[in-house]
Amino acid sequence: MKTPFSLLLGSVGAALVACALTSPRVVAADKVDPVADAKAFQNFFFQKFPNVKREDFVNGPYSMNEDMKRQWQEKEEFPPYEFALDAGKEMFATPFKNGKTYADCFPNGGIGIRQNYPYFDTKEGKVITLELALNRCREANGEAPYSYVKDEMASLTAYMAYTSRGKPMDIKIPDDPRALEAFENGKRYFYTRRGQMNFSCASCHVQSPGERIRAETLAPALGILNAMPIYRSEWSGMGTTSRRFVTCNSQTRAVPLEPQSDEYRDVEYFLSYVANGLPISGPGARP
Amino acid sequence: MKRACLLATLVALTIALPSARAATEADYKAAYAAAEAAAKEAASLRHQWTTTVSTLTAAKKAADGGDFDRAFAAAKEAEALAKASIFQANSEKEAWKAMEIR
Amino acid sequence: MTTTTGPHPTRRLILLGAASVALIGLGNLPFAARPASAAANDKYPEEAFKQKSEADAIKALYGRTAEPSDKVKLDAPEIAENGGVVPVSVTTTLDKVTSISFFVAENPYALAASYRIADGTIPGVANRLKMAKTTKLVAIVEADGKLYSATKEVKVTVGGCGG
Amino acid sequence: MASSIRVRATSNGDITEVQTLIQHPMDTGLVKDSKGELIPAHFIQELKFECNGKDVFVANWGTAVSKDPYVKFSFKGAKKGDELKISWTDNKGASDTTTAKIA
Repeated sequence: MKTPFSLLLGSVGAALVACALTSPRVVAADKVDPVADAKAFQNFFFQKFPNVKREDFVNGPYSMNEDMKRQWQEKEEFPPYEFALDAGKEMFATPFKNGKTYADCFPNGGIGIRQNYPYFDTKEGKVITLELALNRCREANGEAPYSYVKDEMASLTAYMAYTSRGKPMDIKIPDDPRALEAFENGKRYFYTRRGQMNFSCASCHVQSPGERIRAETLAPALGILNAMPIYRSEWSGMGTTSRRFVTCNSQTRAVPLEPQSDEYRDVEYFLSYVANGLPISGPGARP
Repeated sequence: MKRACLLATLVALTIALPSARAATEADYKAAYAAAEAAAKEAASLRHQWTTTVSTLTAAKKAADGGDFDRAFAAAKEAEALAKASIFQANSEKEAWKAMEIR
Repeated sequence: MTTTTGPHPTRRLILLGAASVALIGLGNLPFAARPASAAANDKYPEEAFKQKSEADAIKALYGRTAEPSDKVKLDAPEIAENGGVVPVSVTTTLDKVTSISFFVAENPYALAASYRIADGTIPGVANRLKMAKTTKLVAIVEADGKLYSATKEVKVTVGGCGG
Repeated sequence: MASSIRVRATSNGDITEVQTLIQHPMDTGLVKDSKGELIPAHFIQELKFECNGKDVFVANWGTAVSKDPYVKFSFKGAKKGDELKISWTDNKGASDTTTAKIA
């Protein structure tokens, strides 16, 4: 099948021109630009929901629906995560067998630092989430790691989140190509369709926040991790970020990855970075 | 949306193959092997579907029960699902950019 | 949680508990002074909690029927955020209230909760109930021996797109 | 171990508002566990609030009360510093009690 060489050349030229016209950032598309991405991401939601106050986006579905917000505020008077919070506080203060405590593993004794997680570790060249750091702290002190999706991890992260409540999310991307790659990998995961339902995270949390999938109102992607960990009535129990990613995957009939696998840590890095400036509101209560 | 319909037709097409005579154990074994290979590839692309896994188990269960007709059909369906998820993984390598907020 | 498991089957413990409550009740007469009404007795209404339908449960608990009244204000969500945790509350302007109860018609057992309101306690309660599916929710207030009710429909369904 | 009962009793003027959250599974007996066996019913049946020697509020609960149950009510005739005694018993005969000062 021989296409005349000129025809081929012409179509390539046309494609290039078309490409340049359609997206001014076509040149920039290859160079990863987190600052621009975060700006565009936040503006998308601020314009799509002009009457939602900026800091309210962290309240997920409750920023989208007045009736549900009332139900939520009623619950917040005596929230169901109260027990996990107290358990986390107690665990945080209980020394390991070797006498050390979690406070020795974290800057500022672990108090009021949740807004800086996840961070990019330039020595290891990968994203470190709060949950991963907690288990590393346990292992470094001769203790068995906790499950990423069970109550103990949720209680610990609930307490650490509580000590950061109100502080703006403050994620840093060092000038390191591997950090930019992790950010891009997280962004790619966020927009990639998966599962037999053929949904991506964006299909629900960018295209239709505020709408319902059966009884549940979809949360906007902006600030969606600021309330983690969450007590979900659906689970009638606490859930970590890992548990949320795993269950979201299975809902679209995609086989979930290992908790704290690269893709999950990177998408947490991406989602947290684009929410910079919005307050930490964890632990949260959700439907 | 166009890509989703394409996906659906692909899956429907492969399942609708009429199996004229009753499937023998050999037919089932061949179909199961093909399905398993496709599922392995889907898993390596980290795009496996939960329905592929459950259909594969159903095929095996039917075969253990000696019902090779159902086992063969289930293995065929599992293969179709795995192939569709591979198609999804490859097409999404570029397609995700369409939805990106810029 | 300090749990003291009763040495004997729970029935004995409940009767024991009920007896002591009755004694205290007699002690300062808030209950005894009230005209003897079926619900205000102090035993755990075992029978009422076993009834499937709401009508039977009301009869078993109070022994008579209720009439709707706008003095009973029932607050419940239109669409429940989650069937397992539905915030429901009731307030009333009626006085001499002795009991408030909630019935979830479509639940396996209609009677969900029943509260005994002592003299001097504000007639109102907020709690979180489970609802199996979209259902009629009935609140009953027993005031001065008569029954008044308020009803609201609550939509309940599962969430998510179904994994 | 901390008590299973969390209580907040605040009074303004003559009215005391009481909020309580109790840690309890409230199993209905109709739910199956991952192995497919029915989880036996295990729920609080009676919850009593006593102040100045008088039962101010008594709850009789069935299986339709949510897990980690919450209840709020108000009553008159108590003042700051009075003691509120809260106790519950469940269908397995277990029980717990706590006292709280009205703030």
